[in-house]
Amino acid sequence: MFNIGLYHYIALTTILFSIGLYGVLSSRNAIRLLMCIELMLNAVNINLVAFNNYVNMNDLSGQIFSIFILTVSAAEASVGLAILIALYRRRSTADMERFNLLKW
Amino acid sequence: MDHLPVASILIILPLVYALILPLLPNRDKLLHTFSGVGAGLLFVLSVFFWLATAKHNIPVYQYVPWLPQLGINYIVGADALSWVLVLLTTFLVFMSIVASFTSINKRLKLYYSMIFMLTSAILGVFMARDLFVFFLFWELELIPMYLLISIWGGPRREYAALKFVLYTLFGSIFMLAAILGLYFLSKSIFGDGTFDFSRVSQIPHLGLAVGAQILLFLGFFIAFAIKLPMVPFHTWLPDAHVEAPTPVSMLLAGILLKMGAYGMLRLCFGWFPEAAHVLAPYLVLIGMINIIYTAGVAMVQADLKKLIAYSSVSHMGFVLLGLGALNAIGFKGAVFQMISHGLISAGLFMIVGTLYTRTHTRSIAEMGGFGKNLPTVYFFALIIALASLGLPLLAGFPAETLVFYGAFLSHAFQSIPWFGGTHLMLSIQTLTIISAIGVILGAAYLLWMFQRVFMGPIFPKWSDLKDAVPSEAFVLAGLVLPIIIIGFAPNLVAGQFSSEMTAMAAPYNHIEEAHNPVTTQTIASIPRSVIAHKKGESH
Amino acid sequence: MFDLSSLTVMSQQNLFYLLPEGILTLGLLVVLCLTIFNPKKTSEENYALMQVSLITVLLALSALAWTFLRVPVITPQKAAYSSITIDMFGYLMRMLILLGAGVTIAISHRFLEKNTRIVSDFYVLIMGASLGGMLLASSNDLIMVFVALETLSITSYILAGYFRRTIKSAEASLKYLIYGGMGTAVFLFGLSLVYGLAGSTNFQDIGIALVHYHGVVHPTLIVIMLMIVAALGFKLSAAPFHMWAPDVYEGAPTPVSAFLSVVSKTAAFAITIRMLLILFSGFAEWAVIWGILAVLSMIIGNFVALKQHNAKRLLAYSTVAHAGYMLLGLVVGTSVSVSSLLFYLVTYLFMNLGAFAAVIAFSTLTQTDEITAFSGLVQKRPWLTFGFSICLLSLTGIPITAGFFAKFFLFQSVALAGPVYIWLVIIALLNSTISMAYYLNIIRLMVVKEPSAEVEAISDSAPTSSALSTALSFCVFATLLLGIFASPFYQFTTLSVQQLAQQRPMVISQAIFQKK
Amino acid sequence: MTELIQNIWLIPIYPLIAFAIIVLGRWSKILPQKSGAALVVGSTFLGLVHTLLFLSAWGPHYEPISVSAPWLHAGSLTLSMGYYIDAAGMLMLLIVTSVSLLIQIYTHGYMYHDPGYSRFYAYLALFNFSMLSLVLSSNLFQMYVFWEMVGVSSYLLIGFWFTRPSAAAAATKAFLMNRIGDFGLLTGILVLLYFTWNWWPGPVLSFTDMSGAAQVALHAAGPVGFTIMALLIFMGPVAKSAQIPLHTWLPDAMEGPTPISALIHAATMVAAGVFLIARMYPVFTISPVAMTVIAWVGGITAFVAATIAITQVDIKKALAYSTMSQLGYMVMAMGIGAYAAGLFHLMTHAFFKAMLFLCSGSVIHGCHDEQDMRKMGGLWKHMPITAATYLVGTIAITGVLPFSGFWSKDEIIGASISQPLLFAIGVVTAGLTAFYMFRTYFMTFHGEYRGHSHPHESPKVMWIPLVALAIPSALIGFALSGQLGLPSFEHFVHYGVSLVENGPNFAVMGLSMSFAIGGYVLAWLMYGSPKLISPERLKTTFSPLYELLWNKWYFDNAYFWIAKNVYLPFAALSAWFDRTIIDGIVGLTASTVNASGGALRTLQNGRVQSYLMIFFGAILTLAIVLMWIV
Amino acid sequence: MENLTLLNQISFWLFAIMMIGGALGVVFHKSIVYSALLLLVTFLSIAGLFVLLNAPFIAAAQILVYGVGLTIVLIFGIMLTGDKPFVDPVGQERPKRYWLIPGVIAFAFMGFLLWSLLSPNYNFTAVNGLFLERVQPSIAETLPGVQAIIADGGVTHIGLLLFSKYLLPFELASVLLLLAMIGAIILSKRQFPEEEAEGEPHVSQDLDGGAMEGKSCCSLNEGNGNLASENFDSEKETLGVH
Repeated sequence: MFNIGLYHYIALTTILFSIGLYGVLSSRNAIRLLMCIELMLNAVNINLVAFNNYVNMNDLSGQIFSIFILTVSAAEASVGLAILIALYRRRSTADMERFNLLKW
Repeated sequence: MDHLPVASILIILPLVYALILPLLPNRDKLLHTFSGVGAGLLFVLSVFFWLATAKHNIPVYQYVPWLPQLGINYIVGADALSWVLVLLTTFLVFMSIVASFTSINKRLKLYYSMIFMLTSAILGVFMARDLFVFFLFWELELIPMYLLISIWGGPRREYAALKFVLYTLFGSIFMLAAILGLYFLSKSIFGDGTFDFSRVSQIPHLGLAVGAQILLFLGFFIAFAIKLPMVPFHTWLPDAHVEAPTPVSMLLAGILLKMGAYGMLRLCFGWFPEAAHVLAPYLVLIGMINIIYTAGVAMVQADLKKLIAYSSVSHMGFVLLGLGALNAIGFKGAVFQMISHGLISAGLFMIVGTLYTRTHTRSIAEMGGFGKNLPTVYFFALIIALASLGLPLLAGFPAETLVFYGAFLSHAFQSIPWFGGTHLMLSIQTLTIISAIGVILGAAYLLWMFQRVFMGPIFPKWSDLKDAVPSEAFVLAGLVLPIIIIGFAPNLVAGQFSSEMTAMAAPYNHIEEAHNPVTTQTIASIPRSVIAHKKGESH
Repeated sequence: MFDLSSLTVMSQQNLFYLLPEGILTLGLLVVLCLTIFNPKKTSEENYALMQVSLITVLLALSALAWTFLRVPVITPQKAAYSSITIDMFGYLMRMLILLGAGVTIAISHRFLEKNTRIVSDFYVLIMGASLGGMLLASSNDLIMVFVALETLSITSYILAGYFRRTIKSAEASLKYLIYGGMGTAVFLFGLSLVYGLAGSTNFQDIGIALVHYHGVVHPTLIVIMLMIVAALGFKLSAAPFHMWAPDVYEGAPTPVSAFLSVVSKTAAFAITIRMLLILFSGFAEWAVIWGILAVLSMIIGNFVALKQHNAKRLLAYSTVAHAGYMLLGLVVGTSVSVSSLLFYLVTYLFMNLGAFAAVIAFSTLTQTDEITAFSGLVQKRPWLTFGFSICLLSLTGIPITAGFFAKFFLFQSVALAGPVYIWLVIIALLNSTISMAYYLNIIRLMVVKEPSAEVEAISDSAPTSSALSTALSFCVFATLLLGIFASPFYQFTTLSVQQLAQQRPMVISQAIFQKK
Repeated sequence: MTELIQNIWLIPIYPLIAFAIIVLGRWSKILPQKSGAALVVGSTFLGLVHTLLFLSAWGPHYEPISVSAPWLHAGSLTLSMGYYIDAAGMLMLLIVTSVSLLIQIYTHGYMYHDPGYSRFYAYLALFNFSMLSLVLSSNLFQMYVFWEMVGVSSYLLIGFWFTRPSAAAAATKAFLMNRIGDFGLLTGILVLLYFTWNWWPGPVLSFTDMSGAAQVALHAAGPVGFTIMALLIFMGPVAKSAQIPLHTWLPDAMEGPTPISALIHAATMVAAGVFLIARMYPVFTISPVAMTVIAWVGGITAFVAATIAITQVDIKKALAYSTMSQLGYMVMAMGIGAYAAGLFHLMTHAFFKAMLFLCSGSVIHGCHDEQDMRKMGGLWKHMPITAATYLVGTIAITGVLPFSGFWSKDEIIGASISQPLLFAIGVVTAGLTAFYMFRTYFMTFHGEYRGHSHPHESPKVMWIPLVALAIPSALIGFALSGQLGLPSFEHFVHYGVSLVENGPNFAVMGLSMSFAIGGYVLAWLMYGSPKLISPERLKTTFSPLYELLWNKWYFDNAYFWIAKNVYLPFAALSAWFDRTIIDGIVGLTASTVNASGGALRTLQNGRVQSYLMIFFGAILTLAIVLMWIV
Repeated sequence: MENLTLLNQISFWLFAIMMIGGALGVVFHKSIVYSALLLLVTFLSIAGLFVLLNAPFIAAAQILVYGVGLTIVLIFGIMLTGDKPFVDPVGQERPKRYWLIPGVIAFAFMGFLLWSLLSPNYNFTAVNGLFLERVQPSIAETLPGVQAIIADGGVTHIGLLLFSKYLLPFELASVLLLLAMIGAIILSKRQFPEEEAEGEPHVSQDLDGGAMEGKSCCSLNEGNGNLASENFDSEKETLGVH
């Protein structure tokens, strides 16, 4: 149809980001929530790589940025799961509705 | 003598006492004597310094740069007006500490260190010559006062203490806004922002618009009005007084109210003459309300201390009246009222305190007929009550006279501009006359209280009361003596700051000349015969 | 085909400045190995490990001082391929972060002894987090910002959940992780858009690129700024983005709350100031957003704190409120206001750490931090009460404490920017009056009230850890003396702000700064 | 020696020194119990001697001397104090020193057994100090100062037996009533000063320049303003001399010990009002309206007081109303311009009224504190001297020929010829005076003794002053009437060109004397030995009139009503307003802050996802706000 | 040449649709396991996109790190925490699922972003065009040896940049991963029973009066989490203070 430009990617990342956002805000299961956070981070990755590709071909800082995002988000996901397991051992549930002990 | 930083010594000395106290062993007798002697020394020292400097008119001024980048420096000094209030402060602190020998018995270390911290804060306020230092000491006196009321106070003490602190703090917001406004103006006019009194006071004369002057005037005025207290902001005073222990309420009534009045005189009226001239009608109107309204409220009070608290609110209304008169007489009357009210209200609270330590009740209904078996207390109470009525030959009278004469002879305003361009046809003369009615109402509630408490048959319950203890008698005598001396020879005190007052009233002189009813040519038109008649009058 | 000499370019020039970070990493690893090789975890070893980590931090501090004195920074230089800048501002911030980390380690030891068996890993994480914070404070590259921010955040999530046995700590860390993850995601989206506009991740290049968009009303820029402000707001716990703070502060172990309230906030302020002055100095909307945030956090911080009955939660809201006061300096943006902001940050560090140290000391004695439990403490622990009261008074801004001076200088510089800003000052003052109510309430309880059951239960013999009491008295003396002897610190902050100003993209006219 | 006599201001200082000695001495228990009398009597005697020496040294033509020194300086206002002595001043000085000397001697006997003996003498000394200073004051301000001092000493003395609630209430009432008068005087002074602000050649408000000042004030203020000022100043004497609107304190003042009633509420203090009018005559004479008002106030007071005195049963209250009536005469005299006659009556009245009070004192002393005349009677036999002196006094006051009352009172009535209505009131009141005076005489001294204690003659120290006072009250009127070739009273005391041709006008005097005798006959018929007309029957026939008089023309009830239903409710309302409205607003702000805190707190509901919703919601709202603003 | 671009377009739309579908599946699918698998699908399609954006190394890394590593970790997580849909304790009505508000917020967020980034008069190219010609060589490129290597845009360039220009972030990332590992171990390691026996020094002070369900609810549904039930002493619930 027409040439794939930068705006396709930006549109794509925004949609993905919003889906991730919706997932985070509405999911009951903590694991699903972590997944949606990963989705959002991936959206940012696409964004960066797209910008790198279309805006500044000869300096791959965008891609390097996305590499760092890759590694760090993986670390974060694993820590997230560790925390979730620790919480699960205490509360034996992963339901986000139940994690409202600290309030007011 | 001039090389000695007199002002800083007087400010720092009480702090030193406050720091030494926690280290002393915890024996009550020792703590009492230490603080008593300390306060006495402070008073003697201040008198000595005053004599050494004021008499040889050595200026007391100290300039220490503190934070040059922001134009903040520690400037402290004392002119005649500050000296009078400093002496009043040290004297009342000495009296209240001697008074607390009998009325305070728990946690003395904390108590006395708080009192000394309070003293240094108040001395700091009176001797500050830099807005930053003034604001710093102004805020510093909050915490000691809070602790003094909330630990040794009466049943509802915490509510009263918190109310006192929040009220004053609320007021100091507007003061800080005004200070920063001045700082901003000084930045644009002098190039570098400054807080120094001498330079900041020049700003209004360098063509500051009257609107800005009024705004700054009001900024300062709200903080001082709360402290004065002025009527709409006065509800903290009765609570604070009723709950505070006797020596603390002596200090509160004796000195703290004067900080508001001193600030008004020096800052508001000293620096913003045009704004003062514009706002004078409203001040005098509120001053009059202050006197009449609180006199009415005091009439029906059941609690003795609350009655006296309202009476001091009513007396401070005279200060407003005096200041609103915008002439040297009014200013001097206001300062005189500060001093005499300081002594009188401290005396009144001392009387209430001595009664309270004996009867442990403050409601007037339960009291009666103390005159019989408390003769010394009766005698002192009589003199102090009469002084607070404004009886001649006692301290209250010269103050009230100067305020009335000053206000009546002033031409500050003939009518009060009210909303929508209408004018309230209340000239300063009519307002003074209405305030003079306050003198009658004041006499009414005070004498009625005196009659119910001291006169009449002795209640069986109180038949075994003992008369005043030497320390109480010493305090009462200490307060009554200056009241009588000032009453008999007011010029002794008034003379000290008269030049100061005329200087302060200088910017308002143009009001006097502008419209003076009896100009010289009217005298010339009086038929010669009458004047001649005067000569050969009673042959 | 690829001569390695080019790579060496980076080594000798920049390593010198990164000495403190290096020492910290080294210390980190040393403590880690020591913990691995002593499974017995007796209290003496734990104490020894604490001392090791404390020594590392002190070494890092001395290294910082040594590098500063050895090569005085007259003009800001770039290091490590300009991914970090070395300037007075960086030195000040790194010093604050190290100080915060050191005090946290000191005050946390006995607390951890009592509550968990794995003690030494705590110090490793603290050192890791402060390493991230230090690099964040001096970073000059988007990637560097991201990675440093993530080290700081991820270690904080773990620290928050350190007492994994207790539900509160686990829940706090989960909440912190999720909220933080979202914050990072938004931040990254914003950074990617910035990268999209500027084509480079280096601050200087981005600054120059963004110059073109000055004055242009541009939704993309608004989106970018909103996202970055949201993320930084989260890190600073500024008002609408502060929801995580009370829960995490209450749930996390108190030393962690202290660490979060001081180190992560200082690092966040550092990066915010850098971004303000280098990237977005020309944009008016930036000041408007921060203004709204400042007012909101002051109001929410003070109003909600009135109703709190848990000491840590109250301190959380107080940090929100203080973030609001500090942001005022940012909103005005003149060099005087930013330097007063930095001075406020210094005093804030001491008073906050002092307050948290006191809460820790109290909870080690009584196992609770309900405010009502504090009543009557003066009878049992007069010095603790005195210290805590001084810190609380300083948080309110009562004279002769540093808090008063800091607030006065800040409001003075804010008012200097123009009469319209005086309204901001009045709002701030109204809020600090309200803050008086709840701070004084604690002092009232401690000094005036009769001892509560918990206080009664404190046995006079109960030992307070020497490290904690030294740290507490250090903070209290600092709070008392910092105000009076403020001018050396003030010179330091003014110099650092001037150096920051030099790094702004040259093209922008000095518009913003003649308001100074 | 001569300049010692010259500085006449020493006279008030002697009692002040006595006061100080007694107070300090008694407090420190050095002074012996009953030494109060010696000190005070000595000081007053010294004052009397000093006055006489000064009078003799004052020289033939009695030039007024005025000396003053600055007392309080402020801005352009300098208030000063000093002494000013002229004929009227010398007259008052003589009266005060002589009468108070005798009364103080009498008090020694009367108060001997009272525990507050030395306190009483201290108050007496204080009173003497303030009264003498008032008389000698050189300017209106100084007079105002001692005006209030005198008010306070009367407060102290009325409330001497403060354990009795009625005495305490009477003292407060007296002081407040005087305070209202002082308020009027103060306002008057202020208005005067306002209009003559920088005209005063010498010290401000000094009496020497008063006439010039009056002219200037009239010129500046215009007739209406000037009259208001004069009436304001007149408010002072109205309160002090117990004229109509502010008179109810005098009868209650009888709660005080009898010597006080004699000294203060008969001879000296109440006369101060008239003295002030005399001093401020140049101001009053200028405005005719003021003069008529003064005259009429005097006249009405004389008449009303006389009518009330008829119904009184307490001997002291009767005498109090008679004092009020005689004061009304003096004020009327001043009002119609009879300056000399007013002062002449003041002098004669001082002597015989003091004596009458002292007689009533010895009667009460004799009947062991019994004051109700219905329980007395036939005391002639037990107290011959008191009865005799009382008779002399009664005759003097009614104005029968040889005695002093005739000359002074009838001279006033004579002078009031020019205003017929006042003349009528004067004459009728003279009749009434005779009636109620002889009524009291007959009820106490004639008939048989109705009380149940056994009265006895009072000791020597009490009846000597009685006799000493009886002589002047009998002869002084005649001596100074100008008939005996001695220089008449006018020769000494007159005000400039006397407006009314004075000198006894015998026709008028004869008429008023006949009225007096009529009143005597009526009293003799009702209360004397024949008892032909029974008072009870009269009471029933004229019951509404009797009720009116018995309730003292309802003044007291009116004042009490005003206090209770006007002032106290206002005070209660303002107290309520203060407590609920102003405090309410403060409390309201505090609770709103708290409530909003609570509301914001519930925002924190513990769910991370709702936090994040707020997070992104905030971003969106900020975006909208920014798009809208920028 | 044009079939190459055609291939590009087709594969772009293919990957895009797979990605969006996968993302929606992750969010809306009832069972957690399926959503994990769909996540894998999304990751792979993103890797494909990377290839299209000529970033082969990133695509490979994506597949490795996310596709393999993360998905497996998530599956572990699911296994540990039970994949049955949540059963609410008896008596407590199911809290309604929040879907309206998040939906509105997410949709508004997307709308705003799309409008601002893509709308014609504000689009990127208009802005970007302004900028394109300015491209400045970053410092790394100026280094002599580097010029040659950039040409092939491949992995060596990334490696070079990684170890020259971004060495510090790299080192810091390594420290970060180390710390994350320590943290994960601390938090989730199951202490051996005997160590557990002497247990944590229990800090049994129930903190806030506010949280009603602190104590009661946990003991209530202790039963249903069968998979990971430890031999904790459930009754000594430690709310713990810190």
